Amino acid sequence: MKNHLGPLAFLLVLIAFPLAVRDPYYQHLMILVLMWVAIGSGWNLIAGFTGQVSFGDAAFFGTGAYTAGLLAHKLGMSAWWGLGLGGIFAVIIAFPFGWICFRLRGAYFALATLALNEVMRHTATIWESLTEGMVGILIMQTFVSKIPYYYIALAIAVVSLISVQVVMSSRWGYYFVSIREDQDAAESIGIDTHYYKMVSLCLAAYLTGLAGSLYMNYMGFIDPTIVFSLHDISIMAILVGIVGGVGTVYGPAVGAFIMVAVSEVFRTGGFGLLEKLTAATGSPVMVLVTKYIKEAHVLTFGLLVIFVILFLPNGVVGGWRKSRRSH
Amino acid sequence: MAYFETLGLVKLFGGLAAVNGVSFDVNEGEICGLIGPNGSGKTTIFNLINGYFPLDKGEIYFNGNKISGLKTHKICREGIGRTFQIVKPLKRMTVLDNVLASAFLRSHTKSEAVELAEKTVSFCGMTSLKDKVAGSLPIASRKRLEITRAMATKPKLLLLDETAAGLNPVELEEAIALIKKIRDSGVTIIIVEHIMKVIMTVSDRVVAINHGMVLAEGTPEEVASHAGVIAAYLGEDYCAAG
Amino acid sequence: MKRMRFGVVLVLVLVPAAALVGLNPVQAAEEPIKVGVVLPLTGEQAKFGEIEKNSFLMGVEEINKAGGVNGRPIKLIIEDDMGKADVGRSAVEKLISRDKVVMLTGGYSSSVTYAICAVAQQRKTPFLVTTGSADKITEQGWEYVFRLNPPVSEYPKALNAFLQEVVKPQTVAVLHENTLFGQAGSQEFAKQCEETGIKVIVKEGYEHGAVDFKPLLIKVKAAKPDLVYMISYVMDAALLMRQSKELNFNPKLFVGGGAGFTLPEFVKNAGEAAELVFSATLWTPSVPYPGAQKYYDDYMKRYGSPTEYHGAEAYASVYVVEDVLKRAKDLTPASIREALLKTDKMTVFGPVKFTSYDKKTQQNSLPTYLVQWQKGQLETVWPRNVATKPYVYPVPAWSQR
Amino acid sequence: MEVFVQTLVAGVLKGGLYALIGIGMTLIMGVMGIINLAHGQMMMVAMYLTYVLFHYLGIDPYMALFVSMPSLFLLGMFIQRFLLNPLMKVESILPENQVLMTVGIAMVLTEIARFIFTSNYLSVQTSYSTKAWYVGEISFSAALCVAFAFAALLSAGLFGFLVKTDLGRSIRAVSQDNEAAQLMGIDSERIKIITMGIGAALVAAAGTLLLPIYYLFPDIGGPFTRKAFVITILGGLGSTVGAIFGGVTLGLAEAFGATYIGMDYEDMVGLIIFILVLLFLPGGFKRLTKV
Repeated sequence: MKNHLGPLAFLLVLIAFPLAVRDPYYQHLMILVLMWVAIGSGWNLIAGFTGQVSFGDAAFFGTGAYTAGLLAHKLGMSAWWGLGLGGIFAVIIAFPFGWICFRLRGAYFALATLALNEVMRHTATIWESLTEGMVGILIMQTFVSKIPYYYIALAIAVVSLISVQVVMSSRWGYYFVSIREDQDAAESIGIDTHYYKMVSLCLAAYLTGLAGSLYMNYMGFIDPTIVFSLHDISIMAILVGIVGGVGTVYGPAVGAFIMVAVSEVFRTGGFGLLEKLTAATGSPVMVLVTKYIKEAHVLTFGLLVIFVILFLPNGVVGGWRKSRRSH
Repeated sequence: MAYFETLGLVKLFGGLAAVNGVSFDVNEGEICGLIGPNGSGKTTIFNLINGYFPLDKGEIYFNGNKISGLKTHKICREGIGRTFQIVKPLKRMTVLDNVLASAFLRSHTKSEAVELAEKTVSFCGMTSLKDKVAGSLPIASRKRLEITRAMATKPKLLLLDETAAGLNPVELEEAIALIKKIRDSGVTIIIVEHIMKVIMTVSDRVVAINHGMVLAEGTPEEVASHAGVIAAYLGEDYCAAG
Repeated sequence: MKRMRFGVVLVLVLVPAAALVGLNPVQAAEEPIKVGVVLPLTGEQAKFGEIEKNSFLMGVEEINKAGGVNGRPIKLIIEDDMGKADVGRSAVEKLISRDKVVMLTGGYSSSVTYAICAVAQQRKTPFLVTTGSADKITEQGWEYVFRLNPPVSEYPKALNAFLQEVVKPQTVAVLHENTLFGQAGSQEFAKQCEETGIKVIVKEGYEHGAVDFKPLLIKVKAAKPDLVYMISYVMDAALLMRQSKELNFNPKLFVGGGAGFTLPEFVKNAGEAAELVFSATLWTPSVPYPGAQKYYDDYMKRYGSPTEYHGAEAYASVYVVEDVLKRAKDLTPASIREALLKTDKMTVFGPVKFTSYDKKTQQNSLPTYLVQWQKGQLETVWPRNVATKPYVYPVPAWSQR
Repeated sequence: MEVFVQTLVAGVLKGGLYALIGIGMTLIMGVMGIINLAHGQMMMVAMYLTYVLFHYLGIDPYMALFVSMPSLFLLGMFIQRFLLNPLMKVESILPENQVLMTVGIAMVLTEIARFIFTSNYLSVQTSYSTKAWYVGEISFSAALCVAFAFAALLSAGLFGFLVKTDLGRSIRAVSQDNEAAQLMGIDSERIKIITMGIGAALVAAAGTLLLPIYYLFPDIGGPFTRKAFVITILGGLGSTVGAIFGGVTLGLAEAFGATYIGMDYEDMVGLIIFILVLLFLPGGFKRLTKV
């Protein structure tokens, strides 16, 4: 129980956050962070814990988003139903895919997920009669205030973390990690590796699909290039997982915060802090630095990614075993 | 029908027969040694029994059931555990977690599994190492971990693949003791081993393999004095000269 | 290792915290009026974002040199949306909350524009949409959203008149890029064709950036359409024309449906294959609006590369912003909105006036033109009253051009 | 019939270009066992080099090969030496760390290009950019024919290099069994550095040959990276001849898909073939031809 005190305290802080910080800008950033916690947890489950690296999380994310969007657009239902169904539809995509593709190992599986990502994006683009193609799906947002979205996102993030925590301390968790560590050994001790990889993938797809539905509801507009984006969703999910900590329960939470917050810090030049400093000091070096960071924030960010992979290969939060010392 | 029985196992690799019509029986409760020179197909036979490779021909029966054609994990569920010649520890997990992962197979709840794992760890004499990370263990402990992990699946038949290779004399004695202890607990064992001392001391019966075929079968003494076996190990010339 | 992690955490906590604490806006006497601009400056749409950014900066510099808004300069705060809706939303939240801009403009891709619109409406901050062209954006009844450019469905207006009066084609092939612009535009065009009795025999999309259009063109050629209508951006457009010429494909006419066919880069890349190609367009430097050509020349001089209609939209936007801020009785959202509603301003992009029609509200409406490449020059050929040259039709086969 | 033949020609010629893009990747994936997601971006760097040489120094793209290939060779070596090799020494849970590193490299290369050249479309117009040869009604694009010939030449050369020279044999040894090769005294780190260099130089050739008939902007790399790994999987890892087969197969599949199904489906056809090959022909065409 002692282990849970820290997270509980942190949860209380998060619950109080929108009441303390009224600025919608920061609330918006936190909603994104919480959404990425769910996606990152999903990725971490299949890749970090089970060792089956996925480059195609966007396939599930997009399915969740489109489920919510199409429910509203085609059936006139509330897009909030998507929160219930988005994850399920993502699983419906994940299931046959995993069934067929889990005979592939390592990088080959990763490539297959990448292909799934692209196939889904093309399908959503071409199938105009269903998805409206690139015209996209537009729904009216339910709330003006960000606070309801914040709490829904928080609930999803907490559910993700708790389910990962629960799964990982159960039989499934041990099986997942065994598969990651050595698939042959896992088979030889009676683990149906194909089946448990499927379980892991479907759980991951569910969480990712859930996040996708949240995105649709919160942003109100989607098109195939946004939600099936290889770069902005799939790779971002991997970065969240890796930066935070591969195979750790709270890693994706840290990763999500870093990826969203740091990229925003770079994008805005430290929320405008750099410009203030430049104006205050008037030093030409600062002018140069500010100009560089403002114009090349993606470059800076890319350098950060390289740095993290080189020097923190298992992310900011350490490896699985460390968090299991308490046993 | 014997407790464990293989009938005409054949495995081809790219047209070459690695195992070519191997049939042998193992009786309940005995230790059966599998010997043969390098490349004679012993490990391949294990991989066939264990379902790691699909059989090209032949059948395997265990405890009255046909197990050939089943998936590896099903075969384990049937009660056949194995160790690997090249050890495959779950590196980033502790010794106890390694064992726990396999103890789940015969447990309904986690607490049951933990209990079984602790019991197995202490049975195999690894209690002092149980919180060590598997990747950090020396080779002898890794080999022992292989056995411990296999034992946690409560096997009726255990396949040991070169568990004694690379051990020093003290560790060797410990390993032999452990194997005997496992046999005494009621587990049937098939053991592949290079070190003759181990085979001769623990085996009740020995099957000699060469070129993927059974060369001789019998008590350790019978097989050791079999002309063909000596020839296979030491070369035709030695045999002719002798 | 542990110390490193601590360091990382420290940085992560301190930077946002410092940002939160230290940044209250400083009040000054001749304080500039802040206007937020959201554009894609990185990512795949960055090319257009850059053109718009440059045009915005050029425009605002001219305005401020001429005295700004009643003596106060305009300060544009340009934010990068990276082409992502969620980042666009972050950007606009920041502009409103932290920078306290009085109004917003910009918005390139429809997805980002939509995200900005939703926030602008919620936070009651007037937003002048520069580019985002999805029809739905002005169909939501948002009172704080105004759009300068026409919606995508209205682009082929001039072409229709030309087809009915002059060409009278029986069959048409429609090729389009799989983007919002391509898909929505081709649907609208196909619908209009069906209504006027022109048969659409091929309608096909392609992924932007294809290397080889020959398989598509071979098929279209075999179908023998009278007219080929293509919604493509500049480099795809050039490749399409080049490869049509290579395949000796001779329909009665080729018409481009996007801005792609009117750019200097198009004629440079397509070479002879550009000759006598028509295009429907909203804007070229030769449109009959005051300052259009001058804007084009100034841009070329200043940035060394050609601008196009997105740039003109941006340049026009900043002048509309100036006009609106001058007329607004104060800088509250309500007054700015009032002023926007009463806008009637001639810009390089055409007359700007926000009206409501069909389902749309606060939408600017602009005439469209038909242009044709003649001897390497882009000539406006339709409507007749503004034509700089008569159109060349029928178009001779490639071998005789 | 004309439609069929012209589609065939278009597919094969485009396939040649694809092969050129794929050869470098097949070598890198074969030897290093990693998916190089910066492959297209390296091609982009070569294209910018070619552009600069043409635009400022008036050097013909075909001559620019002599600059772009060595330059990218150095860039590839640099990346391997300082960014990828160090990763092999750090203990990490997922071997895919290297793949992620290439994602980071791709980001950095793209943004550096944007920083220097902005996002404008750039192109190189040569006399042969629009040239085509005709056989009856069927057209053959000159630049694509050259690219095809070059692809065949390079892959034959590379094949010879891998089979005949000591260095080539070492590369093959590392690709077959890294640990065994190290035991035999091969400095596998050095081999990997060289292999990455060669892979980069090969994709540089593709970029330089593509530029006259295509165009250039910083984000051009992504789609070509994806094509490259499809080709590699089709052809089989590490197989130069396989890359030609893979490239031509992809070219043909795309062309026939575009003509007979729809240009919408061009990419989809390639991806579906890719998944089918992954599943039913692991090892790609290499396994059928045994080359």
